Amino acid sequence: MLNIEEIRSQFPILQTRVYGRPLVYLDNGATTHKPLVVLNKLQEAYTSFNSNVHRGVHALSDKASVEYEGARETVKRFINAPLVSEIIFTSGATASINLVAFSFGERYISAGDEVIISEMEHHANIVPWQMVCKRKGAVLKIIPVLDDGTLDMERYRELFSSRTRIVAVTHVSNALGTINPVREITRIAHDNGVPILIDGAQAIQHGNVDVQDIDCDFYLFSGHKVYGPTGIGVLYGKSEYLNEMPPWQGGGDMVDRVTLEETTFNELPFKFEAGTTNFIGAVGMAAALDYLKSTGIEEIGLREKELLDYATRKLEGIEGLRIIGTAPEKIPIISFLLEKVHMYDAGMILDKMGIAVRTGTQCAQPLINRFGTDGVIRASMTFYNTMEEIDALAAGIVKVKEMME
Amino acid sequence: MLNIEEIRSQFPILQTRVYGRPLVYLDNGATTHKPLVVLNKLQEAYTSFNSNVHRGVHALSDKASVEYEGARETVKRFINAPLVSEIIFTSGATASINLVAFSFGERYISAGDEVIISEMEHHANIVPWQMVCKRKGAVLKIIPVLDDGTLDMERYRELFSSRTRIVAVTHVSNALGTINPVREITRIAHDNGVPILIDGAQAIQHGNVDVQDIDCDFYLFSGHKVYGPTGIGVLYGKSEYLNEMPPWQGGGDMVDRVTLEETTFNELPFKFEAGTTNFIGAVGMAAALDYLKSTGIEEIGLREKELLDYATRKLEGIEGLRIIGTAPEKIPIISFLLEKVHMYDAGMILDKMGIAVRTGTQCAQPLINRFGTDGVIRASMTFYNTMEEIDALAAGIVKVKEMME
Amino acid sequence: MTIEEKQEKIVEEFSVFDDWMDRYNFLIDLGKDLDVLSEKDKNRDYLIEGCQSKVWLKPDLREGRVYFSADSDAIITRGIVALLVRVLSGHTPAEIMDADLSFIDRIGLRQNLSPTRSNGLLAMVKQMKLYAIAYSSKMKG
Amino acid sequence: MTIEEKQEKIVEEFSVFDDWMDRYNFLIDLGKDLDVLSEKDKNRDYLIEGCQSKVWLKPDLREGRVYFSADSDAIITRGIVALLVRVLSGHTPAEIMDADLSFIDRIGLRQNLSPTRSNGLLAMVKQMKLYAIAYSSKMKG
Ligand SMILES: Cc1ncc(COP(=O)(O)O)c(C=O)c1O
Ligand SMILES: Cc1ncc(COP(=O)(O)O)c(C=O)c1O
Repeated sequence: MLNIEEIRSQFPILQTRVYGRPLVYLDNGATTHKPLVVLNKLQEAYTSFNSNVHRGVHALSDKASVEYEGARETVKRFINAPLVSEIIFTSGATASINLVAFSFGERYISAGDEVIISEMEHHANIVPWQMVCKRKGAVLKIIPVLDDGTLDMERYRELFSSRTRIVAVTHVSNALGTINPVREITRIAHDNGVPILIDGAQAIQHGNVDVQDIDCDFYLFSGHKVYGPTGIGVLYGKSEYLNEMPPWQGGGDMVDRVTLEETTFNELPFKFEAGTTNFIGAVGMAAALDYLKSTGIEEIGLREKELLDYATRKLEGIEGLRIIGTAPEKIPIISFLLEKVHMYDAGMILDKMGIAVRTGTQCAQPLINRFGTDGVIRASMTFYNTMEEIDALAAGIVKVKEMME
Repeated sequence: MLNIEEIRSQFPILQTRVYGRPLVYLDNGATTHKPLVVLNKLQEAYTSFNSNVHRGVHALSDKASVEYEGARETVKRFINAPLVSEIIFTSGATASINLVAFSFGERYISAGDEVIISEMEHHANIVPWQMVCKRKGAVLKIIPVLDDGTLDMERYRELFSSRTRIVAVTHVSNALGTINPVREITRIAHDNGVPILIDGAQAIQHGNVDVQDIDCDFYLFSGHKVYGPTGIGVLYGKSEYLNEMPPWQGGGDMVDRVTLEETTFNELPFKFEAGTTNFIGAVGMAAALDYLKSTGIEEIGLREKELLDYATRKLEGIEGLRIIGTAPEKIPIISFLLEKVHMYDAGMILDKMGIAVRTGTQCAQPLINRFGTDGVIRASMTFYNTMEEIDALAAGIVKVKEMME
Repeated sequence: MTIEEKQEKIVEEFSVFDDWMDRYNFLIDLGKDLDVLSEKDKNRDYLIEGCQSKVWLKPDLREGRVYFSADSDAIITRGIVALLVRVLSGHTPAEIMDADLSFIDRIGLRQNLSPTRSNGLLAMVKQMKLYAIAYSSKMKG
Repeated sequence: MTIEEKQEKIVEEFSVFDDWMDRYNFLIDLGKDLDVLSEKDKNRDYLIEGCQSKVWLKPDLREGRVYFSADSDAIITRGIVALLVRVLSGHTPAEIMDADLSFIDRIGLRQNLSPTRSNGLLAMVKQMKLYAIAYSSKMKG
């Protein structure tokens, strides 16, 4: 069992007060907070080995390079990737997807080809594919979402054609919390001879991710959503694809030989890491992953299940509250609507009580619109949240309703 | 006059010892160190307002957004940009150039068109243009470099044709230290009706940059080279171009309305900031720019001139040492070769004396090759370096020579 | 009453609240009291779109003065809209153009106006001033 | 001498230096003493390219044993190369394949072997083992 008080003491920002009240942070889906080990690692990096990696012969640069490559090892182990050269550091989940959409697109997508995404995707896993489809004259096919917030697997199976080039689906829905059956989704893609990208931005922080078990061809996430720093992300890709794909960005370190006429590129993973990477961000993120491992991924999963169950029961008990997204497998995200109360009013008032939720389309307009609304109120929890905070949320919602009537 | 001792006390890493000797850090061209105000700002951000910007209705998110937009204001003032919406945060200089190469390329470059760069460019300002030229069937034209390390302005004037679409030139050479006459270079481009991008990665940390005075159409730099954090950079662009250019990356925050069929994009600068940006990096970089302003850009310039003059005299006095790059206007970078000593041997031995220099092609292979070599030894200084450190470098080089003979 | 006097009045009214909930309750009441726009007027022409709540603003020029009517789908936004309408409605284009809306700050609503809060409020003030400018040049023209 | 014994010997030789400069001086001397490759042999086939210094490595199989000759344009690298050649040259492919080059660590050269130092040293060890593997399968085949 996790000692939540001890855990909370590791996250300095959780002690913040807003408008004189204790902060109740239920916006973890947008970004997570950072434990002291991460903050200390960043401080250590800047004060003891800040120096450009891969570049210098000198001791500081060597130290920085060792730390940076060590972070790559940590990521590889965390998601059980086969090869360390298949781990590419990017500036975030969005950049990871854009990299694949561009580079995979350049190599494998032509006019008339098809790309499959789902109705459940975050904008980050919609817009890059729309852009590449537009550039290449390809067609976007959509897996619909059922009323409980799960994917329509039957329709999914029917979407494949001989022109399907790639599938891109989220592991976990940021708006509804639905955990998708990514192993099965991957198997179906592979049965059709099609590679698959899984957007892990909302999955990595909540449980075990094993890319070999899933067998996906690409997997990605952001550091800031997994208790790490901003400005860093990961792309895992199978080398059989990464080796074939042209680089996305050009610059230092990703090259082998440069002449003004022609340039040859470095090997993996460097081919996809142009310029000075956020090596300090990478090292900080690795510290966050180590922190999760040592806290216990299993325990975190159990704790979050408890939080979700408790919060679901509590909120279901409030009259006029409708939960959107009732899949059997969820991470602790609850999106809901209040009868007769505009989400924005609710958000504003909850804020003044110190309760941070997110309101709006959750960067998933198509999904939100599919549920017949412009936006929802989303409470997204993580293991450092408490039952008392859920009580505060429920009480806050009741108060909002009273004020509005 | 700057109080160098006081300044050095602001940079904790300068107190480091390597192999038991005091660190002499002369690799500032690769990355600069961070003053306490920057480290403290990062700490403050993570412990008091970490939260996703632009997204939430809640207090923390609002605070983060205000800080982030404040950082944008700081950058705007620092480079005297006309509009705050013309400041785009990227993950670094390399990303800024890739953004322009892609998005400008999509809008303005077709088969048979021409792009002008110089022989002096960093790979970051070569490879993205090679990539776009290859994709579009366009042609790269090169401004040659003269023996003293300045641009051949005469040849530059002759390179323009009716097919020239853009010029991309560095403000300051990272390998030689040459400061290019960017106002004149820009005027010539504009006289030919061609827009220009200036790579400010090596300029911003050494002096005043006024983009309205230069009148360039794009300007860019990295946070980590201007005493700020890693993983953050800036692109300034005139809105007349930015508005016309399609987005580079797709994702959250850069959109207006998203449907599965079609997406409309947000206004500047957000159109070019897809996903969760490195808002904490931006805030840290703004703290660095404020630090520079309060230390005094003029004083820093004077100090660096002194360092350059002193180091040039000192190194010129060493037999068999040949300085590459003798332009009249330079930042404090000295690249050199030693007769009969391989640069790599020199770098290794200097390292063991605690002296950090960079050896190799300096990510500018075409330029280095133009000077008939595979690589150089580069000492790149900045205002926190001391005359004693230059003495140590000179003594170190003499010692290297002794060991080799 | 001048725009200045109206602002003073509002600041006075808000001064009795020392708690955010009371202030919001007051805004909610103001929102409830605001005349609703007809469904017909809630159209694209009058829409000022923020990210999270919609605001419709309809101007009307009568005898050299601008009269605003407005609505929003969120009640707190309606309350703020009501305040703005109360302060600016019935004044000349010139007065509206010159108005310094200090009351927003003084009653603690500044943060609701920050460009980073996507509630369209800043857009609303801007739109009111734009209408005033348009009428003003029409009157001169 | 076995590979193990040679390594012990080298570690012993280095143990007298307690200072980096002395160690480098020793490596430089080793580098100077290493037979140079002919210009003809310094060709693309034998080149192992690191980022900063070039290494040429030429293998030769005689009576079931591998003999290496090598060169580099940087003298310290030549010194390190000389050590590797001394340890591995004259052994059977199987011995080379199995060799655990612990002396690198023990004389403090590990960092020079880190993949992040772009001096091609790691590539060199790898290349020596690859030659051994190739010869070994040739001998079996
Ligand atoms: C002139 C120049 N341009 C571009 C860059 C690329 O900067 P970054 O690696 O921070 O993206 C550098 C730095 O290495 C540089 O010196
Ligand atoms: C499912 C999903 N995918 C992608 C993203 C994009 O992540 P980032 O904004 O960190 O690039 C997010 C986060 O907002 C997300 O929830």
